[in-house]
Amino acid sequence: MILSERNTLFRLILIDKLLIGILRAGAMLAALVMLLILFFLVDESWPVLSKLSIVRFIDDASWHPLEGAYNLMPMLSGTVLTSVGALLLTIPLSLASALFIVFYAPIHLATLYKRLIELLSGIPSVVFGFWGLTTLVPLINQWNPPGASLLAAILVLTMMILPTVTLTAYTALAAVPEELLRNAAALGLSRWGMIKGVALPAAKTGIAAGIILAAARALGETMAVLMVAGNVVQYPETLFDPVRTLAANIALETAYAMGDHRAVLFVSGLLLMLLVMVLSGMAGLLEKQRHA
Amino acid sequence: QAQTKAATQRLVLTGSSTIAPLVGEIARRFESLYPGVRIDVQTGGSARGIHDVRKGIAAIGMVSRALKADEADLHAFVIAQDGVSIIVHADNPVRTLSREQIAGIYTGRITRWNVVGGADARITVVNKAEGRSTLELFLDYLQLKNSEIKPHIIIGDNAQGIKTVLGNPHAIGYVSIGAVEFEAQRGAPIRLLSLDGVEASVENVRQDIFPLSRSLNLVTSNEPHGWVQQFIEFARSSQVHDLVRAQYFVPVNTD
Amino acid sequence: MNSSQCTDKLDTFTLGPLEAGPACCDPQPAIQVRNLSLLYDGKAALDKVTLDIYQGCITALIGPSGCGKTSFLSAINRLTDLIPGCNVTGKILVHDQDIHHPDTHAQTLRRQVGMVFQKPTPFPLSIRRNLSLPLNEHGITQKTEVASITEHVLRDVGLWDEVHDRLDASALSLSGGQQQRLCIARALALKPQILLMDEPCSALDPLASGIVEDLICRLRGRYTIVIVTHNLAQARRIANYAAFFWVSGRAGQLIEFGRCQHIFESPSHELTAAYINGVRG
Amino acid sequence: MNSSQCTDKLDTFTLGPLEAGPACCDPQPAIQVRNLSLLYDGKAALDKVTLDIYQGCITALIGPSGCGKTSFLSAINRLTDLIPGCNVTGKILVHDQDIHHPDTHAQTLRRQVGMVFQKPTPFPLSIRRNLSLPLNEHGITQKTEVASITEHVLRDVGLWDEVHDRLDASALSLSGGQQQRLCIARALALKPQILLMDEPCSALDPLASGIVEDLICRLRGRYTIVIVTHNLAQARRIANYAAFFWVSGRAGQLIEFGRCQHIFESPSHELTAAYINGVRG
Amino acid sequence: MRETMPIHTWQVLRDRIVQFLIYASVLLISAVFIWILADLVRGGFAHLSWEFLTESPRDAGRAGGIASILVSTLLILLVAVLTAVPIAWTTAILLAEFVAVDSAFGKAVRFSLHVLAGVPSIVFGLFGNAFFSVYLGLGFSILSGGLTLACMLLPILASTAEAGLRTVPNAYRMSASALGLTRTAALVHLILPAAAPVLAAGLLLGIGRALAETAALLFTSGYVDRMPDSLLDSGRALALHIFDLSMNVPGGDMPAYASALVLVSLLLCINILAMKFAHGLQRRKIMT
Ligand SMILES: Nc1ncnc2c1ncn2[C@@H]1O[C@H](COP(=O)(O)OP(=O)(O)OP(=O)(O)O)[C@@H](O)[C@H]1O
Ligand SMILES: Nc1ncnc2c1ncn2[C@@H]1O[C@H](COP(=O)(O)OP(=O)(O)OP(=O)(O)O)[C@@H](O)[C@H]1O
Ligand SMILES: [Mg+2]
Ligand SMILES: [Mg+2]
Repeated sequence: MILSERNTLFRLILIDKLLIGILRAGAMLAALVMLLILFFLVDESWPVLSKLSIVRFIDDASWHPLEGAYNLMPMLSGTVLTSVGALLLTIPLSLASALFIVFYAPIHLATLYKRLIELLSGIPSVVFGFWGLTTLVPLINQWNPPGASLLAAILVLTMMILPTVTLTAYTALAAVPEELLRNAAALGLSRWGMIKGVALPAAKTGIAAGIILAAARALGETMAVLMVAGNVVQYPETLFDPVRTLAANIALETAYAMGDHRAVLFVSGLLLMLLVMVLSGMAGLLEKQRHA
Repeated sequence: QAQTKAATQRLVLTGSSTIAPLVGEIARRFESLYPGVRIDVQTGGSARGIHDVRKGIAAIGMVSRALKADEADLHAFVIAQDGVSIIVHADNPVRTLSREQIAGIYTGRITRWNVVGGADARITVVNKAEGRSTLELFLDYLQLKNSEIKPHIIIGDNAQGIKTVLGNPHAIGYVSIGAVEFEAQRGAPIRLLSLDGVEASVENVRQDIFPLSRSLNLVTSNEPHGWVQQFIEFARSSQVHDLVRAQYFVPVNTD
Repeated sequence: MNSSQCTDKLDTFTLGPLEAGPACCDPQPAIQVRNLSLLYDGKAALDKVTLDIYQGCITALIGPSGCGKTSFLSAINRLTDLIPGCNVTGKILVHDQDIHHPDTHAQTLRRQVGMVFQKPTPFPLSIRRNLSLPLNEHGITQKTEVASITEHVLRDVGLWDEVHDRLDASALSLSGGQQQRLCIARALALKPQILLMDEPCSALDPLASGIVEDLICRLRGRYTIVIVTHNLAQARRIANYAAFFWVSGRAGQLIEFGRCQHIFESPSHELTAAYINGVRG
Repeated sequence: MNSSQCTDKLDTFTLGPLEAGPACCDPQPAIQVRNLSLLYDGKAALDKVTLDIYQGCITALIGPSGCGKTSFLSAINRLTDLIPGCNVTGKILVHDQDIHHPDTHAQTLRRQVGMVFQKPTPFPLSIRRNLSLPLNEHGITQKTEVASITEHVLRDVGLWDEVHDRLDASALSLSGGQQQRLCIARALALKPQILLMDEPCSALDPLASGIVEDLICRLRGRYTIVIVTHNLAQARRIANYAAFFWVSGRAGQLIEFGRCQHIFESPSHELTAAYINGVRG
Repeated sequence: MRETMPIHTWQVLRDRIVQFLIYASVLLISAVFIWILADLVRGGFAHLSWEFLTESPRDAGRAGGIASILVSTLLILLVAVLTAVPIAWTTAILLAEFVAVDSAFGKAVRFSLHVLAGVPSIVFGLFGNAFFSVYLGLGFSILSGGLTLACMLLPILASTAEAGLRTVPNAYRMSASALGLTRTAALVHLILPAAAPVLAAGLLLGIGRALAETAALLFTSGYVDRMPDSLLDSGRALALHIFDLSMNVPGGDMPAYASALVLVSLLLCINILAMKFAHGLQRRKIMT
């Protein structure tokens, strides 16, 4: 009884099968890229990884690849310090911005300010780096030379990740159900009481995910930091000391590196990727928690 | 088909950032003489040039130093001479520094300009990043290892060194004399210091009395032939001496 | 009402004694609504509603979807302030005080007029924090006092036995009916005199709905309750008074108001009759 | 049923002649449901439902929210296949054919069993395209044929006069009631024998709701209709048979099935009686 | 009633203080960013001219314009987008429409995209150099740069597209299925058109990212600032040009400012377009 009067069924099923085949191929390719990247990073760093013990990257005197000193720790610390510093500055400022857009600003001002932040999120890192180089570094130099320093890197990074954190925090806050806020208001809560008691707790996983995302971005940021950080391989003692980050190191030396030097740079690339992967893994977990 | 076209008509040069601007100009003139040939000049440092030539990524490498013993497998062709010297900002009253003073500054024993007769300000030491031949030459001159140097800023190319010193009146750096004269000619407030009592100038490099000088080479992995040979010959010929001089290098005489 | 008096009352303010509230022999208006009109972005949603809500009674608002029942409730505790483009005209007196008078603070008004919404919306916090947050905000920060109020209101809504051993669990882990009772408890914790309820049972399953309905019945007498419901049978079961709204033209209007029996058994307006009998709406 | 036969029938398949369908003297089961259980992620939503739906009749499914009415409908045309984690056991025969038999293709089954959802869901395309898209997909691509079917089904749902001059306008520009009728037309265009309707009127205003209700009445006889409704008065007005579902324990169960009068006037189960009289639910 | 329940003054005070802090932060941020933008405009506008856009750079970029740079940038972008879009979108469709959330294959693909999204761009640069330039022998060329960027765009495009597809109401899929439509038909006729604005917005977002990218191109597309003849030529991207001018060219600040201004204006246009698309979607959502 269940029959189609025209035999379209076969065609229909074939089309679906074909489509799924194509889609699967595409997805396969996408997944492959990841493996390819991992393979090439490991392959290129293999010459040193197989030869040197891991301890060398922690224990060597310093980073002088041409003299066989491969300590990555000063650069790792530079990377972490710049990122943490930038986050410490960014988090309060971004939260304030997001709260301003969602709860404080009148609607026109809110859209205007949000546009500004969106515009900033699109500004390329070289432009921030360029601005830092021509404006910020000379300013700091007058205050406490040489200017190109941890502080400059932190400030430039802050400007770069601030839009990211602000926009994700905004999204998380805007996604807080209207009903929750209406309930809070109906209980006679003041604006800040509502924000602190209800909105922020409800949005916290989203905000945290945004912060982690920004942290990943800060760790991997290259050009802007390269331009303003001074790039001296050392553990900085003050905010005004120059530092070199892992990413900046790669950008600075890869073009000139060969042999073991090049391989060590790939090792630092691997290290960087591992660092960022851990972070984005954390973000993924948070995301899952939020949807659960 | 694009591959073969590229292989026959495209020359890739990589290597020293000191030579790259000069070769870029030479290449432009060469291209205008021989339409159909394209010459891509990529910078990356002398070591890079050697590496790429060996790997076949580049047809010609640019090396701003003499070849080392373990590089005897390559063929080198000098196209110009250059010197490297110390630079400071034009506002800096210091005119000359001894070898020891320079070593003192670069190893962090001397940290203020007034020690060497300058203003009362902290010295900002500008060093080059690992892998640059200018760095090797400089270290060689001071008899230092790179790990002994205590820099405040690390830069990549010559121009970046000049730029850094321009932006910081208390900085000290070292770059190719050619590059500095080129910039100074354009009015950049920058000064070369003399070394060992010899004034840093193109003229002194030509006369081979400047202590920190080097030859600028084009290198190939095989005996050059075809377009590669033509280009190298062109780069060494008197046809480009004006270009070499314009970049404040010293031309070689092949004639 | 001051705090010590409240604590006195709280002792009798539990599942048992509340069962029967005082009788409403001589109804006193707790809320007087006069000529209330309400516009969203210039479009009228309510048109000149005049109505008295009597103290200690349950008043049911009935009518088809979109006739402005929710809007009416929101106007009473000035939640309409939060909606951009919403414009309220007319006069509302809550216990003889004009709610739009400049001296009346929205926050104090809302403390006095509690509200419960259709969808149970506990805050995504622990059960305990759900109750203590509004208390803290209103200056009740002493730990023992907060704890005693928490226990009392949870007992009142019949939730104490179910949750007292997991007060620090997330409120979202409760079932729908429990969540709604928690929301009612939260509103009660502030000791309001008036309780507005916007379809408090409609998002619940029949069982939970029955429990919440029983709870509402038990609150009669102590609180002035205004409840919106689509369930006519429910309105009939629990309300003393009923107000019937209808959209005529573009805006919602009050068609008929009266004692529950009258509205359901002998409505004076034919629209009411049609609606009650399920012919329309 | 072959195509020529269909086109024949289409001529009489308009507003007028449809008014009265054939009488159901000797009910024949169109759908036989046997021991149907349905689980979402391992949690039962329907428990062992056994039921016959009679050909040409309107069967109303009633019961409180969450008792599994929608799930029951989805199982009949295997829309449950689309829900990950949904597991159906038991047997469903549509016109004596097991719908879970490997030879039965979901697409042909769904062509035969049309469905209308609670929320009107016209595709965001033109009115014409809304109707022609499924036709084209089922191999009916000839322009004149598509046009004639379009006109006929639009006439059937009483929409032709309202929209025939703007068939290329977006379907989203129609009012809610018109959209719902368009959705019904879209389902009819594929000439199904069975029509499943999930609260087709509940998202509409009273006026539109009345029109759609009339339309459903006019389809009786030609189609086997299963309709879910929360409006008991509506069920009473239009259905021949009624099935009452209730959640007992965790899962929904069929409590009572019978002719509409019986269910509404002399229910044999006390739960049914309680529900019908509005005491519970 | 005010006597019985006083508004606590500390509560009002606290609200005031918080509000002040928030406004102060916003003011600070706006001021700094307006400072940057003003600097860019002031520094770049004088140097900007028609010639600047239509001439190729001379004298290491100090003189001349950025025509060849713009062409290279465009070509790199084209390669990247044309490669990334088909792969990313098919992946997104598969993930959003055809794979159960918990299937192993879906999980694997999603995971790899997630990891890819976290890879720093300099690492893409390393990979691109090792794989495209050296291993595949494409050298420093627009092609290797574009392909490297394509890898970088993949996760961005895929995740925005997946999110976009998920915003399409499930009702469409249900109704389409209930009408016996194939999933292909539902996809082609209903879901993709409905998701088109988000897809477009995601695409623009990706283009914006690619346009701003520097680190990944450093070792792949190279530094050559001449007009490219073929995809195998090296070509300097605009962002890289700014980097080079500001870092390596004494006296290059003016053209750097002007180039930065051009780049920012381009990105601004793209952002506005993307917002327009996203906004159009919002309106549609309200309509349905
Ligand atoms: N925030 C708002 N902005 C604009 N219009 C609104 C808003 N809220 C409600 N309306 C409109 O005002 C009218 C009355 O809405 P209201 O929610 O008060 O009705 P209701 O009687 O509560 O309906 P329901 O029974 O569906 O809850 C409706 O036409 C509605 O569309
Ligand atoms: N996709 C789903 N995943 C998990 N559980 C579901 C899903 N759909 C429905 N349920 C659950 O199955 C049960 C029956 O749902 P169903 O939608 O069939 O009820 P209903 O009778 O149609 O209710 P209503 O009258 O509210 O439409 C409910 O408890 C519901 O929560
Ligand atoms: Mg309402
Ligand atoms: Mg349902």
